[in-house]
Amino acid sequence: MSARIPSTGRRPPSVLGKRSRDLLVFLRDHTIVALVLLLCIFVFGIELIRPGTVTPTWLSNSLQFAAPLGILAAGQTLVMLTGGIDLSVASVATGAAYLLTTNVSLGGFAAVLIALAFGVIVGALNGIGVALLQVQPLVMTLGTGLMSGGVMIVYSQKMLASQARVPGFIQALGSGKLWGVAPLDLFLWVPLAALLIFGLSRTGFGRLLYAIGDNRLACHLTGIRVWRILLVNYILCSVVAAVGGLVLVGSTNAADLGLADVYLLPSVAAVIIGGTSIFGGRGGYGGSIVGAVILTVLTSLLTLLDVPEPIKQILYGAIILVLAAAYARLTG
Amino acid sequence: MTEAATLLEIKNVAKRFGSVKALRSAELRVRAGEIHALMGANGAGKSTLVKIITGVFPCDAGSIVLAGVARNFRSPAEARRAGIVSVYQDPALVPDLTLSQNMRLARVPLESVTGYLAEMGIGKVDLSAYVRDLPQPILRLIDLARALASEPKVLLLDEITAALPSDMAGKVFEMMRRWRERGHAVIFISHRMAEVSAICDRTTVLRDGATVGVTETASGSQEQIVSLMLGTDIAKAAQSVAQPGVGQSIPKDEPPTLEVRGMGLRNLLHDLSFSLRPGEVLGVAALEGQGQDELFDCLAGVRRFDSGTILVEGKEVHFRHPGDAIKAGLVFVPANRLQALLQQRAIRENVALPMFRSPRSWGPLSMARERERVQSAVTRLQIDTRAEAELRRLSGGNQQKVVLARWISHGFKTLLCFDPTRGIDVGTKRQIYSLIRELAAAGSSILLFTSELPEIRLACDRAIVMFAGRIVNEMPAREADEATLLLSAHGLVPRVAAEA
Amino acid sequence: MRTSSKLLYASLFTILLSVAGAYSARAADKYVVGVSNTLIGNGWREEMICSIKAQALASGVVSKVIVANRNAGPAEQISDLRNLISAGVNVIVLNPSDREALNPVIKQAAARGIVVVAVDQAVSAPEAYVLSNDQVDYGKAGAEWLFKHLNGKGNVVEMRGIDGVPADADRHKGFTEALANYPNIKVVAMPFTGWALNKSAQQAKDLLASGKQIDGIWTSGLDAVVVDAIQTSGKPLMPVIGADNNGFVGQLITLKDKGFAGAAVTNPPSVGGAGLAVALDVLQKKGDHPKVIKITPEVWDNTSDVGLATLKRNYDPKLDPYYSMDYTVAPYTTYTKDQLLACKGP
Amino acid sequence: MVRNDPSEKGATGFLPSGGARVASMRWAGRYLPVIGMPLLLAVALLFTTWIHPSFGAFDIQSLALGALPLAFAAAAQTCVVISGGIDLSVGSLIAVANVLAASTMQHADFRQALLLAAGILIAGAISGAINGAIVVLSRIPDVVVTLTTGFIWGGVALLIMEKPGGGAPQQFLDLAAGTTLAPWLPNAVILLIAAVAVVWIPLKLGRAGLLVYAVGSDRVAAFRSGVGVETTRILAYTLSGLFSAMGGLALTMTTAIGAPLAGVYYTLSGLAALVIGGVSLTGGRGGISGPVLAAFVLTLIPTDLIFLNIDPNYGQVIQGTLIVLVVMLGGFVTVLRNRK
Repeated sequence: MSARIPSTGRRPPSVLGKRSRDLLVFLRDHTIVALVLLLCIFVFGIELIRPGTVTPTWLSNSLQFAAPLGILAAGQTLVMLTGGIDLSVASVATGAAYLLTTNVSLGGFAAVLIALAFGVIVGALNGIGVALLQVQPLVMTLGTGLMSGGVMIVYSQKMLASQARVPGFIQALGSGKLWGVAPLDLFLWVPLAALLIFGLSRTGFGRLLYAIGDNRLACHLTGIRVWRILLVNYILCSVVAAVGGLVLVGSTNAADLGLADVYLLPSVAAVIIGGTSIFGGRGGYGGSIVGAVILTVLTSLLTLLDVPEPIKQILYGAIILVLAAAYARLTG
Repeated sequence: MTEAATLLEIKNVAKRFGSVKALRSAELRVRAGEIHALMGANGAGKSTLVKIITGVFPCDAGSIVLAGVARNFRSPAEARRAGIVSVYQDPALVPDLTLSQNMRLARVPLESVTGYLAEMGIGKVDLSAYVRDLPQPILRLIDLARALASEPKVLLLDEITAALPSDMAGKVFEMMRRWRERGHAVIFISHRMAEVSAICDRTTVLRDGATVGVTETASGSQEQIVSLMLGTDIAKAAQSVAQPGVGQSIPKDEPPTLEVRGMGLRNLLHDLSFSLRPGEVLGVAALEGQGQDELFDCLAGVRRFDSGTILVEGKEVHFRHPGDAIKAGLVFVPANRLQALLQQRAIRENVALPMFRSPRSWGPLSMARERERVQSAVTRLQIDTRAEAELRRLSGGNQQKVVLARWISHGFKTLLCFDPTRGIDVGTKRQIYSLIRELAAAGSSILLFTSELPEIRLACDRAIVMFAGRIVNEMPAREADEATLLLSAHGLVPRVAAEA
Repeated sequence: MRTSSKLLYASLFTILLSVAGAYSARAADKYVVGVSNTLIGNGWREEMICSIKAQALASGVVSKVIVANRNAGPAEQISDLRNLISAGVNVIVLNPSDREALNPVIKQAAARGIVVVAVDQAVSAPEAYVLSNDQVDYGKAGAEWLFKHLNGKGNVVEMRGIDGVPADADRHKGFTEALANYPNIKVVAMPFTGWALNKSAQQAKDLLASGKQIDGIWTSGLDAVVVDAIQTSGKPLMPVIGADNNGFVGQLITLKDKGFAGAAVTNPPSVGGAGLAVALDVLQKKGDHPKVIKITPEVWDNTSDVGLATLKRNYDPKLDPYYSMDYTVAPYTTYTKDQLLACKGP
Repeated sequence: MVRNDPSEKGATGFLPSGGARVASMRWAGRYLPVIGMPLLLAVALLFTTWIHPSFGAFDIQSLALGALPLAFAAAAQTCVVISGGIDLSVGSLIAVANVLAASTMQHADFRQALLLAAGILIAGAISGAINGAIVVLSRIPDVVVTLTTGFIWGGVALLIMEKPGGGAPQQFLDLAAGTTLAPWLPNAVILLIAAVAVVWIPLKLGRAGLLVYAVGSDRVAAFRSGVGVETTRILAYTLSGLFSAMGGLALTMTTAIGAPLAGVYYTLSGLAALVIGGVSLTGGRGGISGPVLAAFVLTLIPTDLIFLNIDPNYGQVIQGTLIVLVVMLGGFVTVLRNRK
């Protein structure tokens, strides 16, 4: 991965007028406004392509589907703020979901605890590697992702006849709606988001995450035990990912071992679109939320466009790339 | 006097980064066969100008004329081909390549590099050694030799002597003179007035991104340069050198805040013992690499030592982590601000950082209380807060003040300052030293290493001199004139001779 | 890194040594069966492997089942097959990742007297026996039931699998063949679900909320999640075609009262066990089998009495919603349901 | 995070340092990476022959065929990582080359197939260069760029060939699948050595290699030394594209078909081979032989599992554990060394 170094690139001389430059400055300082605008454009586009699509039901569905991704992106945001990345979130989410469904016989609550414990274990392993042994997060989490995925496969062999099912309250959480419009998973996601946004800006722990992402050595010299924060942070990320897995399995009502795989790259993409720097130290969860919703709506858009699959893939990749490029230009 | 031909002419160069104007109208005329100093306070635009001259980035306006031809270099390589080569403060050698590979990389003939190295008296360098295994000062000279090997018409030296021991600095000056004799030009950037007046023919002074004057080196030119750099009012203030309270008598009966007994670390530190009383500023003088880095690291809890003890207020302490040292009241200001600061975060967050050392502080924080604490420190240090949202937009001097503000707001018993004024302009330097005196007057003790020997007399009460990992001399600050310090720092002290 | 890797490899070596010791004992004069599969973490494939193990146990003539199982493409499967050959197996049961790519290695196996059976999907090598569910027929049978149920008129959605996978292409072919006979049926959307549950669910909900008129949904096996989506969307339950997955079978039974019509098309994973049975017959020179055996899918609908009875007979509320309920392939498999669920080889 | 910080390293070199020990450590540092992986592969092979005494020419060929595409994937990743980047689109580029080869060569004769192969190599290099150009011009982090171009190239592969099919002339397949010289020396091995050598040796001896290492080691210092950092980074991605295309051709040779999805496994496996092969993700260090040989070791894992008849599902666990252990032990040693 590239190190943070002074850019050797050159900027094109500014040809913009003062007003548009002011607008750019405004957008740079309030990227979330730009993101929300973009989201509106997508929604408008959907309504244009398929008039009558954008209804309260559709909006509520979109939010409901954005929730698992948004929750996975929450953990990813925490880790990326410290300059890391967690490629094991999908394995953790899948594993948590699978553990939940196969341990329901012990009682719903116990099954949820087991699922979350899985998150703690993988997160602790990530944390030990990254925080104590200073392994690169990308490699470490790639390894633990493979490892925990493999463990779940071996486990699944022993669990073929385990009467797997999804407990009612998880199913309600993942696919239920209050008064037919308010997705129940929002009642988990919104408080979690509020907690995270508050925590990142108004707690010592949040402060430290930004500080470590900005300059780990400076934190060390300032007497901060960096490894403690990183360890806790990776555990948090994995537990949040496990929660995401639970919401996900609630929406599908069954777990297979590829359940959350499709969310791995989008969880990173949502954070990047949301304006959190992959080098750490800058960004926040607010952007990731909008990023997750944008990606969900984009998927919707591509489904409704009914274009051939290859074109969908190309469009999906290209749109994320363009967004990231626009972001890089804006904040440079 | 016949005017030699102008070799390099910079006319009206301007450069802005976003909303910040780094250069407004820089002018520079360098003749063939002269050593030309470029001076200016931090943030005056020296580095930007150097980077524009060497093609690191283009200028927005103005022109560069080399030997009568207008040029606009798009990369350092292009500038090099035209005969302009720069040596930076940190070497431009790639760490994972060997020396000879580095020379191939820059397309300079190996024999010529070894030739120049021999001229500088370091002919016996293993060219197959990896750069990452070599010490910094040697690399700086190798970098210079490499620059010379491409036979530049204009040689730019950007603070090359900032952390160079004086014998090596002497070699650099020797090479600069030789280059002048060959009819080439040298542009020399340094904060050290003595060096500039000793070696340079003329000086161009930048202030706030514009050229404010050119002086010939002559008697009295130093004062002229300072007043140009600072503007008249501040210059006067800067000339009153002596700090209040320097050399005051410290009551001997008070127990020391910090005592080091017999500290040893591999072959880097040997049986180091000294003590520091409340209200005392103890200066450490040494050439580069005599163990002072390790001493400060050990005291700050950054690394562990093999033998000996540290006592804080009479009690033995063990540091396993910088946090332990801070808890014991020892706080550290490293020379390199990049090691201490969060460049993308606000001043407030930088100052408040040590508050979050303990997991107990991980919870919700009181913004009002934090703001109050930070504000008082910021006001006291007169930190320019116009660009407070992101630290990287602050000038070097202001950044250094933020580090000090951090520890002042946090509180400490002993301040470990390692070369706090490296690369900082005269005005800020003065502010920092008077702050150090103030802190001492309020009862704190301060251990201060500085690479600029004259400063010992300005700021300290007492001085120790280190050589080869030992303390070789100790004296009251008023006796610590440059000559004495230099002699000791080279190990030329009777006491060492007696021991041997 | 270097010293550390040395340490690591030393310890790994020791672990493997001890494992090797434990496995070195071999039983004589029984057959060794090799299995090759290239999609893991997939319930259907696991059930297929279990059926091979169960059949091996039930046959009584198999000493050992060696499974080569990983997520991979044809290149890796070739190397797995070669390793199985090298390990001295007598039978190879494989679920091929490609129709053509494995032919050379199948030839090599046959040359060494190994009986090769491709199950689930076909290979073109003449040496191999092919015992597969007819995927074209699978697509066709379900589609025909759906179109007939809609009286030959209406808008349908075809929810496919993964673009670029042979089974998906075959099913689509069958679907298209059926469509040709019903000019008034219109396919209004054809999303690829990637055989991922959540992607399926989102696509179903998006389409249902899009305001398009949808009269029926054909799915490529991810069925229950679509029925759930229809239920939560608040739309009337339209007919859905799925596979013989336990959860969907349950929905067909329990939601019938709410006016839900649909059909499960069988796609038995027990082709694995059946394939082994064929191979063992060939080895023991018992009976004659054609080289290509196609299992014709059954359609279990909940609108006819026979269909409903079959659904009820096969439904097991204790099992996983995506467990395939058509767990025997007559006349080949001889194991019991318990043996299959135990998933233990000899 | 702070790399090559001048002030971090004390000027200890001024003092006489501890002679023999330092010398031996330096020797080990220089030569262990060179002999480490071959040694490991030898041990792995010995172990395999020990658990499976009839291990012979057939099995060596199996190994070579299995490892060939992965080795190219690892080589592709190595080029970029040494230059200080990362390429998560390797697998998709392999897929593109694979389907391109299988769809165009189906009815070609050997000579035409070779020409087409050359064309595909050029196309691969161009695709890699496009990746690199986007990374350099957009200033988006390389992880993000290659992640998204991975999607895009994957879509392109599907556009070229929607489902597996195609083919290539037998002589072309025999370039990898046959054994021309000796039964125990598969063509795949010769092909691999030749292909890697043809690209790597001139690179390593010439100036281009120097540039790639320099940029990966310290971008600022390289820039100041007059290196065109941006063109060098594009060059590294171009090489990655070239090796990816080789991987795609190798996949065609070993499977005789094109499969639009077959390449995707190689992104992560290639990265795994890179890590186990001892190349640091920080750039500037390491060679190509480590990852290439690690590809063979990784290929031996499922083989040994089959010979040992262990539940093959442990394969993924083992691979993941291997990565985790290697990097954790590596980190542990570094931490210990720093503590001294």
